[in-house]
Amino acid sequence: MNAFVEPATMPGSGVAKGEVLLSVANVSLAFGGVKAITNISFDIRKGEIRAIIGPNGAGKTSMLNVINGFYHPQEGTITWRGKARRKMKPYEAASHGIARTFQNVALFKGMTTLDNIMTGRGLSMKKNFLWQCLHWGPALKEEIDHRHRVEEIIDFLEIQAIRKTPVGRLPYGLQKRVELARALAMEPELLLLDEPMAGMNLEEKEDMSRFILDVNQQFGTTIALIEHDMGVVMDLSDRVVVLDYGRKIADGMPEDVQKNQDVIDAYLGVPHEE
Amino acid sequence: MLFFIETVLSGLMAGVMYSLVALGFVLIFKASGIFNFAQGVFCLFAALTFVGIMEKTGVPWPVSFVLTVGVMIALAWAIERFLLSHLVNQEPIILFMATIGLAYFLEGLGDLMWGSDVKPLDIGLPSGASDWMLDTFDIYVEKLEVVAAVVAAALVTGLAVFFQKTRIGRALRAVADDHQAALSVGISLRTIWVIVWSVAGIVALVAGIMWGAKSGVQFSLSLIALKALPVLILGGFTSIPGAIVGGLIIGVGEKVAEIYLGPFVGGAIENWFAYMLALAFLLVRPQGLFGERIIERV
Amino acid sequence: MRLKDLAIGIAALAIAAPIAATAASAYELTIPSLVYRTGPYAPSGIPFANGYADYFTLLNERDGGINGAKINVVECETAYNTQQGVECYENTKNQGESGALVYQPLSTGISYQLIPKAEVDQIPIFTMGYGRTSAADGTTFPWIFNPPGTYWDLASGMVNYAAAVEGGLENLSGKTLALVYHNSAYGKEPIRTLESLAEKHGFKLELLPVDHPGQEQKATWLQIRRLRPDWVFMWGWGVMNQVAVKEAASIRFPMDRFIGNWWSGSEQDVLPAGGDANGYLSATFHAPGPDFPLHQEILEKVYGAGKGAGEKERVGEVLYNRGLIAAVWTVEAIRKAMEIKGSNEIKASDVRDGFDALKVDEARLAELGLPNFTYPVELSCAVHSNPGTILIQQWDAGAKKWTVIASGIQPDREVIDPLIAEDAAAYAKEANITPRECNN
Amino acid sequence: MLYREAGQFKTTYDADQAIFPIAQDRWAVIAFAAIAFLVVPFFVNDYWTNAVLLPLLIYGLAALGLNILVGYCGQISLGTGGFMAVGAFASYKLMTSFPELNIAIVVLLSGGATALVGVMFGLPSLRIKGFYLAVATLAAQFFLVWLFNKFGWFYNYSATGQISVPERTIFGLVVTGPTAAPWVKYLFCLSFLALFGLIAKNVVRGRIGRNWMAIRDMDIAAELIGVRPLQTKLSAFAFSSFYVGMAGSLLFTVYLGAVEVTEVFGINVSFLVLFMVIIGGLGSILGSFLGATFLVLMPIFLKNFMVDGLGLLPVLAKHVEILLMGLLIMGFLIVEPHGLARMWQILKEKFRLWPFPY
Repeated sequence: MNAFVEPATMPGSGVAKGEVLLSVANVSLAFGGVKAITNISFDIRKGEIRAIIGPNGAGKTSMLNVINGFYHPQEGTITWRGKARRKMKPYEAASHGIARTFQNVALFKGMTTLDNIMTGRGLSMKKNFLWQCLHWGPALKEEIDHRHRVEEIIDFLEIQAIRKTPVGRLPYGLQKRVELARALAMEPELLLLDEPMAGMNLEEKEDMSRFILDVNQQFGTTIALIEHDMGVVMDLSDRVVVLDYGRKIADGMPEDVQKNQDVIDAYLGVPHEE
Repeated sequence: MLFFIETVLSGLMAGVMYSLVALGFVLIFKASGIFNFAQGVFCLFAALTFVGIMEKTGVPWPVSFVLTVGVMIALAWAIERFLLSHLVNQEPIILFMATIGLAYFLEGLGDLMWGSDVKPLDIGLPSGASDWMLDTFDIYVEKLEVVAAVVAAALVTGLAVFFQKTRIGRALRAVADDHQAALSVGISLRTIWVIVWSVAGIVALVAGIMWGAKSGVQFSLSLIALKALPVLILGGFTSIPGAIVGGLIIGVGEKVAEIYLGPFVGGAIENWFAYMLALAFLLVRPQGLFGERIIERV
Repeated sequence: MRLKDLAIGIAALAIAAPIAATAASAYELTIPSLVYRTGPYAPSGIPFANGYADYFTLLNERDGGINGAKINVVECETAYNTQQGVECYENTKNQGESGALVYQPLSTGISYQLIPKAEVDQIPIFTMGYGRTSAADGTTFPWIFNPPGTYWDLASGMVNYAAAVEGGLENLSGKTLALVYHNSAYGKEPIRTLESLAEKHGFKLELLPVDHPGQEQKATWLQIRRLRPDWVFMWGWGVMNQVAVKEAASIRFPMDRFIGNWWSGSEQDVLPAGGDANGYLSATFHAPGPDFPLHQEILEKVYGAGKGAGEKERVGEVLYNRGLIAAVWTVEAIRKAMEIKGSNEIKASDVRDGFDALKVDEARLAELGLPNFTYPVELSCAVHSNPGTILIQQWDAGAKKWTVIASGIQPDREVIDPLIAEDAAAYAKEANITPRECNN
Repeated sequence: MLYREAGQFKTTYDADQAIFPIAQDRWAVIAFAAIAFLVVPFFVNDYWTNAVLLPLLIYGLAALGLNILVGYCGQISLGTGGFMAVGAFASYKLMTSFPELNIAIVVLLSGGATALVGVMFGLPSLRIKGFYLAVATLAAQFFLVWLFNKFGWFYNYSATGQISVPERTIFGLVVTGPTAAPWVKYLFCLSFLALFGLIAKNVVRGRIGRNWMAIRDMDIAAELIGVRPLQTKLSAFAFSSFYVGMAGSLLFTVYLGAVEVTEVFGINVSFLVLFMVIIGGLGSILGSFLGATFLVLMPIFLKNFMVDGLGLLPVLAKHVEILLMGLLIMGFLIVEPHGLARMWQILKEKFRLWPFPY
């Protein structure tokens, strides 16, 4: 069914950890006349941690936006669980099991940590409006059941103490953690993390790295992340795709990508030939 | 056909009158992001003061005009000093609410100072139809509104010069774009706010005089703000040309609708038609005619 | 009752309706005055309220009240707002020894609001020349009085004036009449009558509503310019009047063919238009100006003593006179009530009986210092509005004065009476009222 | 020392999610409700009911409805007056067309009708935001008022367009019309407010409430975690309009008894209810009530204080009253921009910590 399987750019990368969960084929995206993404193809396999890296303005965030349906590419196809995906709304992508965090924290500032995370459970809560009005019986039971799941996540991310604090008052590092918690509450199949460690100190970065690995290993969640810290990327990720000026310049195992001349040039700022 | 031209012309003229009011809103919103609910009451208060000074002291109108401008500047200073400076960095809706308090306050103050009677406003503004237009083309144009159009044009030109050529004006434009950047120009935000509210007060005075010449100066003058709101959403809250063009479109739209559509549904549709027109427009361009395009990003 | 008030008072601090516990020995008559000296209609509300207040002050100063009972006028500000009117009504209705004797709501909205309450609270409502027209039917509306005429009398009278100018009712046929009206219950009042009259006399009726507040009437007057009606009638209120007069002058509509109703013909309505308003007509039911003995007496005894409610110069304005005549009729009804009861310690229900038997003829008017000021009024159990006769006055912008140019214009009872009967019956059915029997 | 949370340990999530987690709050609310339901009815007279309590309860309900939309879902609406008119005219038509229908059901159905209209006018909210939306909802305001004023069907072709309420009873007690006893009217409105206040509280602390707040705080992020913007916004419009419609219905049937649409449901009502919501506190059920209390009671209080207390002329008092209202609004905002509810909360926090301020 996988019509498009990426040709291995580097030897040895053919060993799959699992099936291809999502593949992006020949995707191009432009705003007005400005091309953000040009003809990019890559895939994400189930159970892996896939890093997307590249210099600023390389189109990484745009790529995530395309994956979860916020932007609609002009060209190319996206295949999700083996089926070509039609143009969809972001909330549909969410209901298909794609969750994400944001480069600039996008929490619901007026709500508490607990409520923020509970929002992530929204998709799996089924009781209708009338039950909600009563907030009693089955509706209350549903609420409590989901509260249990949320509390597990809170324990897992060690944010028990800030449960009832409005997120607007939290320090940046904790906000990032709450955002991760909210995404996890959706029990996603694919988790997109947009610079989860931006602006963190070393200790916080270590915590976050541990959480990401734990999520991947304990819950088996597939993760695609954008990160600037090369050390983190090399340690965490199974495979790396490198973008520059909206084009893919490399794809493969971290250690191979690290040696790739195009990648080194891009990061060193060698002028483009074209 | 002649009647249609007449309708459109009247619409344009009415539109100019709306624009005069809308301008005041735009100035304040552009510079401080505040939706100034009190703008209508500003018009009333300014016109009341203007007429009140003439009545009480018997000075000629230009003197009263200057004095009223002084009052409006003092008012702007007081508003900044006692209200806005305490509400820096609050959400827009809170600032909006504060201007509602301001509206109440000015309404009470105006009533206390000058009473609630209708005050005829007679400063020699022409009234009635233009004879020349009526005799030569059989088209009815009201002289007062021609004057209003000229005044509006002068006002907009003046504002444009002020914004483009003066240092303060440039700083004001900078504030509209970015508060931090404005600070680096070297003019304090507080000064800028005082200036902007003063200018809005003066615009309100002009609008109040123009409308007051039609109906006398009375409480209802504060309700003309309602006529400016559809103009605002059509033209965009931040655009001075938008306020003018929006006013013209609304003016013509509602007059044509009232006269050609009204009779079929029973009339008096112009009020909601103006809003519906603006709404329909917004559905196509959510940021208004000249508003900056909103690009959503995460 | 007292204990209850006390408890309530404590419970909510000073919000409680303060019950003025007057320890005066003489009986005191409480007459609430719902006024609007603020808000968009204040310019019309102020002179009326002043005229209303000044007459009671005069009686207190000159005669020590009515038949020895002092009058306590309780002013309450409504700002022409129904909900504030309700607060005023509830606040004042039990005040004083007598309780509120009669209400003059002075707003269509508040009138409609009080009409059903009047019966329950047993307090008469005097809606002088406004409010619900069919209240003229005293069998269905025992507690509501609207002399000296209703809006339908007024509309019909205005048509009759137009006919007289045209040279007879038969000449109305083929003419066009435009009604410019405030788009509200008040403004819609004359439509039904004018429609019936249009049918009867064969003239064409054009309806042109103007939304509140009415500062922008370009479209309306452009339509009039196109329709070229022979007559324009106006049911305006507040700022709408001033703008309309100005717009009419602008399109050069002949001012002597433009008639405002009696709420569209005061000094405030024409002064802002300056010279443009010259020649504008309006209907009324009383004379303008201060040239009556009563006015002189008020100037002397009330304003002379510094107790005037307004400015001396404004005594005699149209709406001042209207407030004055409202007070005069009210007092006459109270006198009648005292006469019927044989005591001056009357209650609101007695005042209702007084209104039912109200009779103020020309002789009595002259006695009161208002000779030839208005037409005689005579009410009965069944007839709550009478006589419906109107005058037409014209504005002289040079002299800044209204002058009466036509008088004694009668409405077309033949058309109006069935309309009133029909509307009253509809109300009786809707509100489940059995009209009372009147044997006189 | 009386107001303490310490020692109240919650052992289940159930207890933690209770409506008033702190015992003292719970008792205070129960006591308040008991007084409102069991004591006050014995003391109310015409003045208290008609001039103070009914407007308070009814505007409280309207403010609650609007707060759902503005405070919880972040969609500013200035169409409240128009929506209340829908409720009132729906009641009128229902009562005159189906005289047997119970008045409580009439009120509920009127709310339902208003919800439908609300959804219709909520549709533009998908594309239009902030003050643009606020002004756009004015289209609803003007259009609806025009509609009810223009077409005779809505007011059964009466001569002037005024509508008057017929008499209706509930449990054999007259509740509408001039003969209704003050305590019946009071209890009727209070029951609606209490019941629907509770329901609102339930909804906002459940999934739907969280979705509303998510849309309010960051609509894009909300959509990316699976909140459907259209459904969510429209549900807020519907829910809010339902409340506003019931308030309009009660305003007409129980409080005023006769209304004229242009006067009672004009644009000033839309503004008034919005002011209540902002002054009381956006996104707070309690705030809606506090805001309504402030804006209904304060003018009456000031008026009585100045006219009867200080002996000022009514007109002077009115001017001063307007001026003071303005000063109070500005003063409150300067002291606490987030409304009376937040002020109350801060006061409670202080109490909780008292006598140790840190």
